[in-house]
Amino acid sequence: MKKLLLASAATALVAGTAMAESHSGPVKIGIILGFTGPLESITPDMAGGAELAINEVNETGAFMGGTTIEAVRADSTCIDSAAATAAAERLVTNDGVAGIMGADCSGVTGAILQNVARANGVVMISPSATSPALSEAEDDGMFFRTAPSDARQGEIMSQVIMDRGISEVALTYTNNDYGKGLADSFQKAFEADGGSVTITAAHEDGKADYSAEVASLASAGGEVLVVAGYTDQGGKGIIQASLDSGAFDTFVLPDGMIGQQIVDDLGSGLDGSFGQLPGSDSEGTAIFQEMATGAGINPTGIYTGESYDAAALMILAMAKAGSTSASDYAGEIMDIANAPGEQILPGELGRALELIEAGEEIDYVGATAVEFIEPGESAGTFKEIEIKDGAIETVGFR
Amino acid sequence: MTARGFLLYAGMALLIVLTGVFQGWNLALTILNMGLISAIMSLGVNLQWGFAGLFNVGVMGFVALGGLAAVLVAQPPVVEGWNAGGLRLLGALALGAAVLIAAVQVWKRKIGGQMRAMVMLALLIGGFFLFRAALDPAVNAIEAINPSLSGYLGGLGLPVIVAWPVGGLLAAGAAWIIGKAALGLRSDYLAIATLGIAEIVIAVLKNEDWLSRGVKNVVGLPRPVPYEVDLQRDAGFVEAAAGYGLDPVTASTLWVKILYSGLFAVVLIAILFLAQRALASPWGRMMRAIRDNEIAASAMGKNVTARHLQVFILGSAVCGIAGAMMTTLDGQLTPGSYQPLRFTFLVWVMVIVGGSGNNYGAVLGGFLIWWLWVMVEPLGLWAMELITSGMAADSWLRGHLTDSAAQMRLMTMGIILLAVLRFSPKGLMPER
Amino acid sequence: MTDFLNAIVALSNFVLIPGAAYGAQLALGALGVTLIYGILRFSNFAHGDTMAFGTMATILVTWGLQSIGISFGFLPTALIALPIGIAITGLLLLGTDRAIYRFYRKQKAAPVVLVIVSIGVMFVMNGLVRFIIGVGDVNFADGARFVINAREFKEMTGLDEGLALRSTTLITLVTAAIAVALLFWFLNKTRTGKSMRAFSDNEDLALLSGINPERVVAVTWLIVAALATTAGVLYGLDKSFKAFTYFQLLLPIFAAAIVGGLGNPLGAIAGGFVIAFSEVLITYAWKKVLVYLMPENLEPSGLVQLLSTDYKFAVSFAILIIVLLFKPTGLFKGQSV
Amino acid sequence: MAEPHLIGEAMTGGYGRGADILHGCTLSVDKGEIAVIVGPNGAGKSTAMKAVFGMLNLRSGSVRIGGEDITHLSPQDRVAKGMAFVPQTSNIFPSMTVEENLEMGAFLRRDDIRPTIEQVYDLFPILRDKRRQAAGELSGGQRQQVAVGRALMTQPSVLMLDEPTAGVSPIVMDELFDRIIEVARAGITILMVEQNARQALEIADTGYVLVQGANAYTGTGAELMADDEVRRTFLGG
Repeated sequence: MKKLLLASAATALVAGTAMAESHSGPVKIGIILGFTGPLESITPDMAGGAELAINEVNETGAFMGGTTIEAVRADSTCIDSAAATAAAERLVTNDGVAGIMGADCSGVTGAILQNVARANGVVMISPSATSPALSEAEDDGMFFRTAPSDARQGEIMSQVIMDRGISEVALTYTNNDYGKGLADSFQKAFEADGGSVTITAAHEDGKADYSAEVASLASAGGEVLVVAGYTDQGGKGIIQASLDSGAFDTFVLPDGMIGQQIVDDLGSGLDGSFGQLPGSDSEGTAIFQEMATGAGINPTGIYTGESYDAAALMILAMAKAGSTSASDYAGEIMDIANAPGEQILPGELGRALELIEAGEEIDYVGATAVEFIEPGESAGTFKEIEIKDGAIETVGFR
Repeated sequence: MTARGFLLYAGMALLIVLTGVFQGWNLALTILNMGLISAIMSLGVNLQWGFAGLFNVGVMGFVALGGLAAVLVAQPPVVEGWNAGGLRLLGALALGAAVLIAAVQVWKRKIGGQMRAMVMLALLIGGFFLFRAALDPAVNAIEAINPSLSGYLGGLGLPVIVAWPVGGLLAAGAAWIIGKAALGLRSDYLAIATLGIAEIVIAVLKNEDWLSRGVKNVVGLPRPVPYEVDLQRDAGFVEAAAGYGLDPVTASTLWVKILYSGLFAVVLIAILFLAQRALASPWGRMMRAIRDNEIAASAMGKNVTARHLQVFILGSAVCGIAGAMMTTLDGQLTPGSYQPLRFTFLVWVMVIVGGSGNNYGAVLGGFLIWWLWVMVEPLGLWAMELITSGMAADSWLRGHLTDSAAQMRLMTMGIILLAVLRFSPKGLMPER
Repeated sequence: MTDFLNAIVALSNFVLIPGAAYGAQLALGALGVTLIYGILRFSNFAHGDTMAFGTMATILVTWGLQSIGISFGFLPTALIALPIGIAITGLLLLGTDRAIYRFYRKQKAAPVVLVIVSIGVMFVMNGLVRFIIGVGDVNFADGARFVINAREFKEMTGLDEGLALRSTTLITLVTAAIAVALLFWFLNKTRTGKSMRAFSDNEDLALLSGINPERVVAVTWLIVAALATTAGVLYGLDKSFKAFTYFQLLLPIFAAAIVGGLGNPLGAIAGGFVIAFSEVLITYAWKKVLVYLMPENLEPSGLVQLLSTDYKFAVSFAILIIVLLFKPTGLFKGQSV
Repeated sequence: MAEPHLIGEAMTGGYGRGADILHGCTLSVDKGEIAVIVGPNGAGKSTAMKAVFGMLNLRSGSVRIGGEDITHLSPQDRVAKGMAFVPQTSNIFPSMTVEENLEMGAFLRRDDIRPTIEQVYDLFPILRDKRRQAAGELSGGQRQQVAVGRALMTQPSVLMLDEPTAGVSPIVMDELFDRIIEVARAGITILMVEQNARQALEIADTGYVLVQGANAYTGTGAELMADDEVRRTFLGG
């Protein structure tokens, strides 16, 4: 066994040197996502989205006088705060990343924020952590997120449903901070608006069977079923089982549930279902979809667009500040994200850099219509969508 | 410790030092800190498995209970929550406990078989509805208060270090109940029962929002050490750091980690010392005698069940302490993140690889496996890049392999476990 | 009368049919676990990942078949691919046995050592599957989706409640029944099957009778490969394939095997259904059924739910523990080593 | 004199690498005869028989059956050579039916085993009635009958019984001994270890008294019964 130890030590040494060599040179951006663990099925596309933005900038060569940007991936595991902290620590202290795109799950995001990002003064932009608690967390102005907090979406969803003349719904949510937070805020808003929620049933992601949840939801009844989950996790399982058993025909889908993949998987079953997701117009989304497909990334995966936007924002802020030091560019992120200025869509990062170079204001819109409010999170203009003939159609904005 | 042991420990220290030299001291200390906690968990499992041969696959549950203690002890109490329904809730819990105790008492009575079962069943079912009727309104009242930020009862507002022993006590209490019920089970039945109980503990933590905010997580737990940002603003500290030639950021992050290391090391050494004393004591010898031949030991008049219960509680308590320490280090409790693969099976790998029955081995296993758990990721990526370096940059296989590098982690753990079991079945540091 | 029929249909649609399908999937999985326990005498923690591997192999073959234009009419193509998937999984298991388990068998290692070894195998297989097919959700069901769907049923019968019967559910139940019947025929009627039971009953005496242990072990692994792959594929057809979910399946499968009594095939089947139905029934909101059955003035206003679905998963384990407290070796008197 | 059908000659050895238990012990039986091994507790009676069956490593000595040296064969191979062994405990397959137990006994045979099963049923008629019952549900004496029946299924030339009457009532014991005599009459050589030394010696053609793994007295059953020394020391007066 001593051999094993020696061998690992030697490998560590070599690997360490390999990494240490690349200390100077390109600017690095860390991508910390749960490549293993419960969210492992969506993270590759998220990382792909972020890397798409990075590659786009590198191709223009317009970033800080031709400096290239390099993405360094690390595994947050989604569940293991200690491993995530260690991974982030490595990115910051060894790879010397200028910012972190991540993390994904709220738990590990909080741990990295408190133990690494704040401590070392590194900016984090999470594409997917939606827990309201993170809005309140101490962050020294270092934490941003391109996914909206659940609180606001709940209110919007309530209005969307009410405006369709529906007053009785059943509600199921994925049993994590995203689902629970969204379900809580929605239920509160909906009941305040005079609606009634017949049942609130949690579901666990990645479990074997959802018959029990569907049985209870069906028994409680309701005109539509609100599913606060993820497209490729329990949420899909619930919808599938509800459609199959004829429990519900119409579903209300918040951001985590909207993606072309689920529409394709479930066929005509989702026709007539509706929902809302952050976005002000569909232009950016469409462009992003095209770009992503070209790069071999599934563009409709959840948070793929948010990941692109997170990376793009970080890069543009660095360009604007002319510095890769967090203390310099953290303050620019809000500026970049919001009006006034020329609107920047996906694929226009080169132009954005030119505008910045020329000292002009820009308003980054990106794939998900980013708009930041204090304390550094997506304001959430939402677009209302409806699924018609197997396609996601935008029917209005809120 | 044997010469081999010293060599192995020196090797382990070397690994951490090399990590520090090549990858940065911050990372090395991060690994060391969690290594210390892992070592404690590993010690706890070793008490049960190495000393007594109890196959506990519910480590995750005890670690999580320790984490709960950190919230219950260190968070400030939520006064509105208590006013809204705190006492009613405690009353309901007391009622629930009373029903259970009554049911157990009925079961112990020697009244006619059918009758006894019927009475117990009626008591349990009736009691359950009463309990729900008392509990639900209280819970609703508490959870209604500002759910996105509190919606729970909070804790006692004590220093977080107090949570460590409390975490141990909480886990011990749970272990007592579980042990009373399940330790009579044979072999694999005990294993699966503990696995199931751990899942139940996690289900409670996830869904009882009034207790620990459930999946909404408790973040920003108080720390036993200063915050880095405060240190960076502290003129005295910045000056002292400059004296060592360090910039304030590096100095503060290192200093905080060193403080944690110190605290954790004290706990580890204390537990290790006690475990060593226990191992060498007549109690420890009797434990091992029971482990090696339960029938003979019970024939010699040893109360096997009672001894098993003792060691089960002790081991679980140690896991609970480690769980509380881990939650303190993370600064948050996230019940959704407890998964058996990470918090049960990985701890088992630590014990087996280190050397079951040998406390020093278990500690070594904790450090080594944790180091690998963190380092396999960059090493795996590096290895993949080496393997694929000959392939065309856009080849499908190359992309596939590089993308899969993160999956090396589990596979490596498995291969190491299998290799150790095959070639050094008693672990790196075998029991004498 | 209509009310009564409606209640029955609602109960069948949401509880009986889905519960039966899930129960059958768990039962097939638990049969594999219980066979390994009975004959090789350890709890195989790698079983969930064996199912994942078998399903993955079948999916790859299915894709191959689909790409050359072979399909199975209204039945899923995966059913043609299944035997090949089983063969590949069988080879993997035999290889694993040869490379890993046999060493410990020869040493007469304690059963718990084999359990720990299987945890190692679990880690490796876990990585292997993700390495080959990735971590994403794979939907490989083709063919017709429904035998009867809810809307058609309502139109046909004029009832308010629909009854849906998916083809995958039907396939699951039929295949599971065939697999179980084959297994029992094999164990009870064939020489090799009987020799396996003999080996499980009394290993030393089996040796004295001239039964070749290595052959028994090899046949066991092959049957386990068949059961695990079939269970995995049926599950995947009914829901979808994802590596992470298959690992999670291990827990209810173990619960099923234990509740039934380890080493007892009948127990495994019973256990599968006990776990599946307990998950559905204890968290079921009886409101709908009661509204149909009760006279108007007695209709419940609440959901009439014993426990919220949050605790669904805990329920199956609570049942497991309760069963063990009163019957320490499971409902059907399993073995213990 | 022709060599006896079964002979374990000057056997010395023990379990695994442990200390020797047998010290030059010799056992032999002629065809169709009954040999009984008796002796005090811990004398190595069962061990001696297991040595004949190949269940422990002999450091010296040999075992021959029908003149053929089988010292180095595994127990399974000795079964193929016509030896059958009935262990003292766990000698049946409890969850299998009586008939399946018998079938398993004949696992190595490829010919029609029906007639042999009928023979066993003729020998132990009660088993015919209970053929569909799980063997584990039978009474102690019936289980021993199943165990002996299972061993007979290979149509062995030698039947070895390790304390066949342990834990059965005296009436059942007499019955079992009668059956064993019947088996021997059919031409099968029998070697058995017995605690009930007196009754066993009554039916024995040859008796071996072992003390500390070595032959102490050898003779016909009647001779040993008549020997004062043997009687006083081992048969309780």
